[in-house]
Amino acid sequence: MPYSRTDMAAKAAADIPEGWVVNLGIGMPTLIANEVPLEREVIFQSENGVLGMGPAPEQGKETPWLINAGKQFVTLRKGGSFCHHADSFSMIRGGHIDLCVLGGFEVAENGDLANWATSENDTAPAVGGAMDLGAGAKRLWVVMDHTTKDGRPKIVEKCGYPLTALSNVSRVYTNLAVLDVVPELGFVVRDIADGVSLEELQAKSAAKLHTRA
Amino acid sequence: MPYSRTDMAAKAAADIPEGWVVNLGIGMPTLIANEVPLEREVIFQSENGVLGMGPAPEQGKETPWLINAGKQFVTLRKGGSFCHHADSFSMIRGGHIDLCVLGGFEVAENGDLANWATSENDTAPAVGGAMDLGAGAKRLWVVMDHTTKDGRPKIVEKCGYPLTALSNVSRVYTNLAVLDVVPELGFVVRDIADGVSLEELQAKSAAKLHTRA
Amino acid sequence: MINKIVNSLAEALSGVKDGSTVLIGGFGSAGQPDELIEALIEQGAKDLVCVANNAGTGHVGLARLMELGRVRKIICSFPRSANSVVFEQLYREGKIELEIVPQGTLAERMRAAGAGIPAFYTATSHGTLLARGKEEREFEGRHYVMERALHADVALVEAWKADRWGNLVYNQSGRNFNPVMATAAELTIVQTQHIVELGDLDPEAIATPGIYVNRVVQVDRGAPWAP
Amino acid sequence: MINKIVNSLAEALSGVKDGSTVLIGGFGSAGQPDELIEALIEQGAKDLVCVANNAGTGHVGLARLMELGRVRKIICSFPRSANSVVFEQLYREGKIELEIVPQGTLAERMRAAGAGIPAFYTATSHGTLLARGKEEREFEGRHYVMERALHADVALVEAWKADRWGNLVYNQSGRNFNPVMATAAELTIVQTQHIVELGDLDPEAIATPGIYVNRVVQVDRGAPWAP
Repeated sequence: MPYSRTDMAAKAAADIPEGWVVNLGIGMPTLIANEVPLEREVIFQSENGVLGMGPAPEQGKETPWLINAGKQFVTLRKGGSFCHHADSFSMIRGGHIDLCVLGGFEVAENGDLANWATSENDTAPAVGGAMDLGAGAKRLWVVMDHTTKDGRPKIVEKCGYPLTALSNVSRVYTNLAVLDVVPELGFVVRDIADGVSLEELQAKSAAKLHTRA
Repeated sequence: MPYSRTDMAAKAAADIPEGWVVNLGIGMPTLIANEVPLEREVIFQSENGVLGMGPAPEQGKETPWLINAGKQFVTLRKGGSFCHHADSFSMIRGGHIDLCVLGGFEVAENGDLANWATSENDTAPAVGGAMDLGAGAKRLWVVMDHTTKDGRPKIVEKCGYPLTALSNVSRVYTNLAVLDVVPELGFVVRDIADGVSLEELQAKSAAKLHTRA
Repeated sequence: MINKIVNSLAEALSGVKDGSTVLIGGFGSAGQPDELIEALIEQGAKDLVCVANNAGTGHVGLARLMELGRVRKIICSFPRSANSVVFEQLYREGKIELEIVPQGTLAERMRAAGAGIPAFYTATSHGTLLARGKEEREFEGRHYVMERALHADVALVEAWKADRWGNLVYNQSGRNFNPVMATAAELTIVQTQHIVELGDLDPEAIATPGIYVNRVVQVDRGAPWAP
Repeated sequence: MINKIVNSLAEALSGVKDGSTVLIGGFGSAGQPDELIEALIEQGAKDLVCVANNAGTGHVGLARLMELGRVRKIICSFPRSANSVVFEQLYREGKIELEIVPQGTLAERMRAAGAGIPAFYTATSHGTLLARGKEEREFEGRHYVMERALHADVALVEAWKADRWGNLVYNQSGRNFNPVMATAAELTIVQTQHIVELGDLDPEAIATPGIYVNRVVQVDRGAPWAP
């Protein structure tokens, strides 16, 4: 049975140790925060100058001046702080973010990520902070479905879509498996959903999947 | 009679309008602050992250954590603020300081300033923030004696000492005169101390002095 | 007495010229200087280059300015939002230029403009479409792209509190691009919810010192729950 | 629970290796991490490259470290102070290397290191002795010098208040180089006068967020009149 979105978020969350500073991309990655218990102190950063985000506010307690990069209302936990955009991206681009988790269109076996434009002729693609995060975070993980809605593999030998960042993805959480991306080797299966065979997983991937010896 | 140090500071101070942000170099330029009345709001900046310095503190009220670039105790006036060194030098290097007043070894008729090293072989000359201020402030004035103690002119055609900043000095206050430095022309006498003749001033200068028509 | 406070939005926007590059603070609706944008629409300047994180939504604010044909070019990181209908139509029709800049590079280019740095190198966008035509260079085995400072004529900023010297503090994530933009423009115009006495802002907490601010106008954004 | 607070100066300095580049905060005696410097002297690391605004005064602190022959090179803007006797003698005898950097360039080089910028251009020092051997380049008719990021192994920082996440505020002009240095080092070690509970620091006024801090040690600098 494939992992649900919550399963995928929970799997990624379980791999985040206390003390890491983590930036979660908009969409599916955002769900990860809900799966990290507050007592495990993980510091969530948002590009718009928020360090130390807490859970969503109670209804009626939202403030329009406190949002995350996905423009959702958030809270600040004790120990959190605000800064301006250049300082916020200094954290990101200077290599001070332990982990960034992004969504993806494709991940290649060399760690390339495509997640911002669907073709070279895409009119007005929106990059946001994805290229900064892709190039700057200490670790880059991707959370995405294993294939597109019409069944095309998103795990590929070489990205067909325009790249976001080169060679930086080190792990992918999909609805079928968790894959490491190992330099000089490629995708290595780390975990696989119950009832999904390695053959099926390989068939739904457009790059060779390795298994640990 | 030559201007005293206080006269020189007062002359420079009189030329600073309300609202300017001003950085004063260590030594003689620092005296200028005393000659600007508090009700004329001039905002004094110090390289070490102090914007809006007030007068020296009363005796016994000094705090070692509040000093200027010359390491003298200062105060902060209402409206003042603190920032870190990179932000402070962004103000300076980004062209946001209306005026910087530095001391000088030599000023040349093209506006070059030498004020940090006495020869190319100077062992361990100390530059501090002089080159940043010289290149970055909107206006650069110099306050210095007209000649060295042994009578050598400091107003010159071309600096002999290593340069601090190129072509940026626009006015010089000396103990004998106030000189403008005009592009394509050179030194123009703006004011001259009582009892000092133009001939004497020219004799004590190693560059042509012009007078206003 | 230094007094940067002006009495009306019209006065705040006076003198903005056709052809200006205008920085617009805010991220989402947080820290967005809505009243100043409306006042810019009133003011009439056209042929503008607008710099903002997004390309406007709905038919108000920046989107309205574009719809009126007053924006020649937009420089932003994320042009396609949920409701960026005006931009998308103008862009399809070839009636507006677009420069997409990674969000961090956008912030850093303005920071560089404010700090006297004409150009810098960054790893962001290396090897991507957005690095096309840009100088690349290797430092210690890693590849970087050269990016240029982004200077502007005008910055529109939303602050939470201001004093007559133009010192500013912001409200939580309303800070975002605002302090950076304030440093990069010739004329920085601020709308603030509160005006306080000189000396009332904590000197350790002033996020934008008045040195970067030219005009301040008070507007009521009506948010009783905010600090 | 994240807890960056350590119980002794020895613990704070543990593991500093020979050959390290060490950033030392402070301007004059304001914001200078005196106790951490003493602890570094105790700790024993040698062959150090020290980066500070000055080159030490008297025979204490950084000057003492140099006098003990532990400093291979000093990078600073103002080596010759009123009482920089140790440095001057070592330098005359050829026993210490010196790199003089304009003060703003020094700050910006460390800021660049912290911000992922390997190199940038500045007008400062163009046409002077300090630009010798550096790449120059013209942008829009003005001349600039290329400067490189200055990374370090260790930063020694003096703060006023800190919490267990390593969030810091400074005391007035004691801020100076400290926040910039905190961003540029692999290991940032902080001495603070006060340790406060998490949540006690104003989130709008935190000058160094804990992301840049590894270890915090409390020391009493005895200044009852300070805030």
